[in-house]
Amino acid sequence: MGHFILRRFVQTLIVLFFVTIFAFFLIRLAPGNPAIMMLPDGAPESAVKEMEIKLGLDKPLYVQYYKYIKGIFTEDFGLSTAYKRSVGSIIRARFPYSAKLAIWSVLIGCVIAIPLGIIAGSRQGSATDFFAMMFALLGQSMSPVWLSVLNMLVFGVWLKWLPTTGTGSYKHYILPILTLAYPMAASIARIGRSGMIDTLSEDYITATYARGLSKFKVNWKYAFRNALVPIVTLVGIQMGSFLAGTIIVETVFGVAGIGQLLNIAVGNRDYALVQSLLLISSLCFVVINFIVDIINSFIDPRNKLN
Amino acid sequence: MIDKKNVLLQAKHLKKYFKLSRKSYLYAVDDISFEIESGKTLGLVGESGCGKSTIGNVVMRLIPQTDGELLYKGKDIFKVDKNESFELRKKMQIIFQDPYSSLNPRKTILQILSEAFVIQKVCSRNEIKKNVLELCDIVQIPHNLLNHYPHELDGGMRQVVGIARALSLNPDFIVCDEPVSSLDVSVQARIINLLMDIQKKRKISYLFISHDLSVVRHISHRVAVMYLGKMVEIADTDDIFRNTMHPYSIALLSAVPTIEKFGENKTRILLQGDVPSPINPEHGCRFVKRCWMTGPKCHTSEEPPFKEVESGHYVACFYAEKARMLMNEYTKNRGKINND
Amino acid sequence: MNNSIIWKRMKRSPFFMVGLIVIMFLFVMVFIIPSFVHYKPTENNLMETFRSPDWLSKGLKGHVLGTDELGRDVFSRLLYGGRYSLMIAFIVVFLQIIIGTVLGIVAGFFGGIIDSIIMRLCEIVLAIPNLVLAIAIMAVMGKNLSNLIFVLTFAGWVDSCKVTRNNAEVVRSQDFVRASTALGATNSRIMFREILPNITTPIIILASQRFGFTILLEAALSFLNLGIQPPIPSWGNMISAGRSFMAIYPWLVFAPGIALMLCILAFNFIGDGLRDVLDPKRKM
Amino acid sequence: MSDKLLEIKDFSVKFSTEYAEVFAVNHVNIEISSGESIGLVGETGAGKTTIALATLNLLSKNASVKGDILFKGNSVFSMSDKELRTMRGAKIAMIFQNPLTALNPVFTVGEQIAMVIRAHENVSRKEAMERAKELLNMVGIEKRRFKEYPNQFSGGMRQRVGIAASLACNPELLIADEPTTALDVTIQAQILELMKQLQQKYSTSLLMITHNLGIIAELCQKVAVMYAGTIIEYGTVKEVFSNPLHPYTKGLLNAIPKLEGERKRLEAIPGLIADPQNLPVGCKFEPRCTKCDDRCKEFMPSMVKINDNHYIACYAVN
Repeated sequence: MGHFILRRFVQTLIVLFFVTIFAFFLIRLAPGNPAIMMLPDGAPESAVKEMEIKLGLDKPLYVQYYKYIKGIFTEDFGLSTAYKRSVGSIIRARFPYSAKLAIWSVLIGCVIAIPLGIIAGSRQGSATDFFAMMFALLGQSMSPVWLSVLNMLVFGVWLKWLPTTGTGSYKHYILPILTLAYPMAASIARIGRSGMIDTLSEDYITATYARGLSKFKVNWKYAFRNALVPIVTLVGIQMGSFLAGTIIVETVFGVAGIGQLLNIAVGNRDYALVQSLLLISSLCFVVINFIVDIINSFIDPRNKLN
Repeated sequence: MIDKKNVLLQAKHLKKYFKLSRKSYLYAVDDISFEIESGKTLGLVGESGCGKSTIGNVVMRLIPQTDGELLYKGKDIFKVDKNESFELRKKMQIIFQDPYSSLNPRKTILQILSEAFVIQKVCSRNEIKKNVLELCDIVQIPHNLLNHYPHELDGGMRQVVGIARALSLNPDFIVCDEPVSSLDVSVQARIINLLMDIQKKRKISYLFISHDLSVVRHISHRVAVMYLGKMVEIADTDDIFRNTMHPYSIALLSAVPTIEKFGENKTRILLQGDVPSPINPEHGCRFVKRCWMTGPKCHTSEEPPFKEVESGHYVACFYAEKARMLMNEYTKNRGKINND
Repeated sequence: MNNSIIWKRMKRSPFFMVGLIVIMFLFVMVFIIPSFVHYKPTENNLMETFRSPDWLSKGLKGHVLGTDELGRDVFSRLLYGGRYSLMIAFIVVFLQIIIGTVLGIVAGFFGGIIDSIIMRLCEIVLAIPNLVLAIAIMAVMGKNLSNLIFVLTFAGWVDSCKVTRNNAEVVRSQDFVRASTALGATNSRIMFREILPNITTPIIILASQRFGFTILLEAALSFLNLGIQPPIPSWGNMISAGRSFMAIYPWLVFAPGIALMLCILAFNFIGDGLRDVLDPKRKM
Repeated sequence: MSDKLLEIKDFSVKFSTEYAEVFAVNHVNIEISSGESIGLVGETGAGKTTIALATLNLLSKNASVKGDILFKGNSVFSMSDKELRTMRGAKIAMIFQNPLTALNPVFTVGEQIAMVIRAHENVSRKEAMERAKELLNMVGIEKRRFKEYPNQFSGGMRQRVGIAASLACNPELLIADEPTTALDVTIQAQILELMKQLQQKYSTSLLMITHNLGIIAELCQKVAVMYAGTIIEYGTVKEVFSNPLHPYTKGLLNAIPKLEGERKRLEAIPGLIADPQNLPVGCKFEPRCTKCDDRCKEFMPSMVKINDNHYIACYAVN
């Protein structure tokens, strides 16, 4: 078991290392000189020179990279040109909002979709199956762009049940969470359904029936744990890439999370912030998937051993 | 006995180790030597994990060998250059076990059978159809099947197509890797007869790999028994089946359920436990943990020598004579017990 | 399964037929109808801003779906927007499939070092969520069309590479591949004459799914005005523009929204339908 | 309550698939009394596994059944769900062919045996696990390995777990569906020996399904030879194998290479294996039979008694 975790951990580090390299060079691609951006317009040549030294742009690339990496560990992501404040502090302030959104939407997604997928898979061709398929197909075709606007329009503007923008009481979070949760629930239901269908066609399920177990036990204990493996993997991926999902939703519903921050950073051409957000989101993705792999290895011992 | 002049293919100390991790290796094939006369069949029998299929793949150069030589008409084919090895492909061919995966499902039988001619460019485009039809007549494939797809044929016919493909460049050596193991008995007989007829007509030698002893006995002139990457015994077919010397071969032979002796109980030697893992095996005899008659020498780390006990009959066991003698005794008094 | 059986199964799969009909309807709307529409998508007419849709009362002459904040005809913008989105999606999916298939087959066939390098590469690209990656690159490299195509392709080639690689690895272990090697076939012949024809089914199914994803991603980027730049119409930037007026003039948002949903739904329908049709084990 | 443990009466099964109707089993009659072991031998597609699954009423939904299967007098097809559950695993148990797919990969070996015990007797989880360990020991697996997962066992070991699970509640009838086909010869010998001992110890009756005639000769008293879903020859093993009458049985026995004796050329049975989607009207073996006449073409021959230990369904013979 330990060997498997170590191997996966090393793989995670390698991926993260390359992501930092990608993020580091990405910013170099940006047009213009960050030093000029930091100074008020029309600053003299000497001031620009001095700012460059301050930002360490004159040193060779690998030194800059080393400084950049050291910065990550000390949470010093450099200065945001737009906010003139340290990037770390900005992100730390906004991260909880996005995290809250993500966790709730994944929870609601699972609570709705896992039972739906399992029942649809076990009763193939029944009404629940057809409903689950429709639910999943519609959900996956709903672009967050359209779904968020539609929800805002229907529940916010027309029915006026819920506030449409801003953060405050729990009420403000209902619409964004539903908008995020529905597409997630759709793909979880789909994966759950196909996982069940594949599992139920296996020999050991016939063997379990041949040993006198009831349909309920077979579906919900013996087939369920096999179908759970692909579901956990998918939830890991969705949980991990929550930042991407939240960008649209936070922008439309005005939730002050890091998704909205990315959109603003892009608007202000604040490359240091964009670079750090990219790093944070892939860090979340990689860490969460690492955890999911460990959970999966408890559920299904096969991938633990090979 | 081996007629030295007539040897077509000779393997010398073939080795194939699969590197699993830094310090653990899988010893699939460990120092195997054998000779095959032209027009003759060497049967290679053994249970799963004994390395018989690996030998087939190494001989056909589908996977690289770790060590050893393979002399085809006296010339080591592991050391030939690129285009000579391309030429050699014509001479050596292979037939596979699973009829469902040995033919490309997206090609018609005609395309499958013309592939060899296209790759080796042995004849012009329009002659290919003629050659393919000739092939079909040799193995009795009805011509109307040519534009069918493999999934429209039954298992037996697919194996026949596999054999036709192997014959297309008229090789003089074919590796048969369990060709009949996944076929039903009635179809199996047809394929075995076909292989033996072809051998007589075209003097092709076979390396016949199988776990089914009765099939190997029926088709082979000489038989080699494998255990965990090692060759434990090799001899002419009648010699090895009537006068088995190695304890493992004896046990293997006694384990086969047969219908001939259903009357009185067959003397059965039951090996205990499972085949040990071929990963980093210790030195010394590999069968020692499951052997039913071990002596003091067996538990040392000394490898039992693969020596010629009788003419043409090689065994890798310190106590080979004792094993045969013990077995005859068992059979005799078991026989006596049943008659009382 | 030869073609006649496939066509029979297609006819019997509700998903496939519904998806096909909707796609055909969309194609007609997007590629043929625009030439008949009276108004140009970028033709401003400040006199007639926010006209409510007069549907087909004036046939294609009038503002079928009304006008937007700059008096431009929403219907023609919708159709031209759709044309852009679909064409971009075609190019992107085509590129994704080519890159993914070639890399996938090479990884699946050779295995070992080459396979792990390509797989690590995939993991790295996957480690950064699609939209974040696309936004970062667009923000840095500028918002022209070629960058958009590059970004959409770069964000999505990994899926087809992984699917192809897994299938190629299965096919490579089949005996008929070893038989071709034994006949002396070269590696490239085996990869593209033996392995490729046997993995077309998963690639086709994947392609139809990638269509949906690509259009979704393009719409999101355009919504954040990083994708197709106004005045060129795209469903994404139409929704984005219409958002501020949606309370009073909802059709500005409904038209592109429903078109977007319908298009992606159709491609998902076709994807599901194809999976049932092309998978021999699935009972129709 | 008739003394016959299992009676299969004029039993037929037809699967309706997308393209065609598959006649898997056609008018089969088998009787097993307690303590008796019968071999069901035949080639692929002869309908052997279908009969096994039908006995436990586990056929897939697209199967339509004619005739009946009685277990101790009452029909398995009219049993309530609850009755079926009490029968499966406790009265009739089944061993499956492929050890790699017959065990649930995500549950430990101990759990998979204990689940059978707890399904039939309300015992505590701990006590069921104890009995599972005993069963593992009985089939030759160390007790301490009960918390390991199936993929940590070899094929032979997994089949032993399957046997342990099937014998957990001392069934009266054991159905073995090609239990050793996927195993090596020496491991197969161990499994057959184990089954022989367990059968004597618990006097369970056995329905042995295989295509290997040698296994039948080793393990069974009676044998039924099946071809294309029908039984064409039935009798004691000694009688049928030493004096085969039906052309198909003779063809089978001549087509098998022997381990001893002279190596004469094998007699292959001409023609293809019967296609269950379009079977001939009369005798199913008629297209491949050298001795067939018009009667064989029109009517399906019914079983005729040669002597107490030998029955045959063929016009040409009697």
